[in-house]
Amino acid sequence: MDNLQEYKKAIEAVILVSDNPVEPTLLAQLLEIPMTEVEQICIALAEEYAQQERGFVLANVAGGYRFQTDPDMAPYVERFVLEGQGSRLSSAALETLAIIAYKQPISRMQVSAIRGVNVEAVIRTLLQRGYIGEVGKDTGPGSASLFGTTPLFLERLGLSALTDLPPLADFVPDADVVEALEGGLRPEGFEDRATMMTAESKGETRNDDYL
Amino acid sequence: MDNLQEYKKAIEAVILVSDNPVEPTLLAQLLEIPMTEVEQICIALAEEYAQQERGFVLANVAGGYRFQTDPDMAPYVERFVLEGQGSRLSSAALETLAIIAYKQPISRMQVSAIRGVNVEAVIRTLLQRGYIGEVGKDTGPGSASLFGTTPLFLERLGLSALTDLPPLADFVPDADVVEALEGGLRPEGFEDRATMMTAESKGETRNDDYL
Amino acid sequence: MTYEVETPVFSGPFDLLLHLILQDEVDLYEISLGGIIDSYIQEIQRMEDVNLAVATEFLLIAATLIELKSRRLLPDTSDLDLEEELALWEERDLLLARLLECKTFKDASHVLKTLTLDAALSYPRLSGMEDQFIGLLPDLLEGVSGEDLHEAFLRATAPKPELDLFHVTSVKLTVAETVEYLIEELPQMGRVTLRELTSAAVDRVEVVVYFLSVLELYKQGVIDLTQIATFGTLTIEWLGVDTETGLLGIDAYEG
Repeated sequence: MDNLQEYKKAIEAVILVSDNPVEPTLLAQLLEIPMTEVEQICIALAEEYAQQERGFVLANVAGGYRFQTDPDMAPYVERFVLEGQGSRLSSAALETLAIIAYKQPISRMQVSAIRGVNVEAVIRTLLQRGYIGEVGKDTGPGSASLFGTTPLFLERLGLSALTDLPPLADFVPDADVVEALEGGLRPEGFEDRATMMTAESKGETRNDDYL
Repeated sequence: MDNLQEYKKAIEAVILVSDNPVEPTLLAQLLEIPMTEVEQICIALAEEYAQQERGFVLANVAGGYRFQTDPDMAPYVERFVLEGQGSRLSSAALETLAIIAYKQPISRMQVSAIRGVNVEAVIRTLLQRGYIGEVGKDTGPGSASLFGTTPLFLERLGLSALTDLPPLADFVPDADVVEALEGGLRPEGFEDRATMMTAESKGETRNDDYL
Repeated sequence: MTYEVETPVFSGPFDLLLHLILQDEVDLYEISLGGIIDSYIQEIQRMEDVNLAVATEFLLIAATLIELKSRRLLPDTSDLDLEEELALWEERDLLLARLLECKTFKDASHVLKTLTLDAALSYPRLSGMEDQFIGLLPDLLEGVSGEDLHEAFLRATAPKPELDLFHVTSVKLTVAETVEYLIEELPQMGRVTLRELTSAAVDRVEVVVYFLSVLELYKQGVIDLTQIATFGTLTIEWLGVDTETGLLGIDAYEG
């Protein structure tokens, strides 16, 4: 057996017994090979499984590799496990989580300011579920806790790293939403004047965008 | 994808997630195919893995199938266990241990009901490590084993008695009450929600979380 | 009478305002600030048990909206103090900026949700290692403290947040009301199952409210709960209230 085959086998065996995603650095250390080689092997293995249409996949989540079932097999697997891993998060929890994910490290107050509500309870729940953790203290007065997402968060989202999140810029509202909000908040006394002033251009926009 | 390929995938997926060796009768039931076909598929899979020199094998143990590491890879697995993250108690194991510590004596079923997942493997590990032990039998039908923590557990945590554990808030229903409540909360069309209403979630944390 | 089949649940003042403005997106130039204010105030009124911090935020925004509207009532806007005028526009821009930020994260959260749902279709192998390796493990409890265990317990028993109850919802039924109702009804019913009690419930929030109420009564010791088989029917039996002391301190659950 050549070395590459031995490494492949060893990586498969180690990942199989671990109940957490196995970091490539750890595999590199165990096999005494460079990490880039570990990653090449893992990618090759994942491709083999896909090609051979295995019921399991080698996934890169939360910075490590693990075996997990092919999503297509979920109907079979679900009859087997007591509960899906993810009881769903409420929209309030998801929005809070999104803010923390993109703005970390961030304090409770800062999250509250963005959402416009007290987020105490939501944050406590997210902490309890292990999706976020305290990652530091604010340097300002009061030294408030700063929160960030955890590896479990990445695991639950099936992401390898935070950089895999779609960029926030993708979600900045489109011009028409901005315009709608702007219009909705125009002081009405002014709206008349503004409408008169820009009646023509508005008419055009409407035809294009709102038909 | 033809049927045979689908069956293969499903069998691989189910065996991957199962805590215990999966009996062929169970797989036959799940896939609605004869048991002989299940066994043929499993033999074929085992041969494929051997031929492809995988680091894992499909073993037939205790009347069921499970993935385990290729014996040749034992040195790597041992190194991983000794040096790697394998030496950390997973959060799943810690949660199970915490439930047993606070709710003892408690049956496997009751722990499962609280965690919402099968805890078989974790309990086996905790038993083998001597952190928990069987402390009695349930008086109900089936007389399930009841588990509790051991003196070794206290020693490792540096506690002199269980009462040294940080106390829980006043109202935490017992596991059986919790279970009863959970079960009662399954009106029609509500089944899929029932798991998230796990009993103890009605406990002391509620007051805060529903504000 | 119009009946809202799907009552929107607003998780904050921005959320509500976004909804009110954007639901009419197609009629961009028909949007009436007055209409938004009316709906907004109505929504605040529907929230009976909102906590103070939340209510304050809602009212603050309502005030800004009203100020924007009041401009219309002034006979001649040209008389306005320029400074006041600018202050209002500034306030408005601030509100607009916050709404845009809120909308950004709201949309981002939808993607997180999709990712979560997709990821939940794959199940990891968690059964760990074969027995012969477990024995090799060094002390697993190394560095674990009682506090860690306590935290793990809370994590394991934490309410799953899907119930959506920890933020402002439009639940019509409150736990306190339901407790009162049950205290009146249960003595006549004798033994009743939770399923029977909630047979008329229209949504799961209502079932949950009933559940919380039953739990509250159980906590107060005025009812008994029995269940023959695991996951079987939950039967509630009235035990009676000590009329002298009555019920003490029913927790105020805020919907």
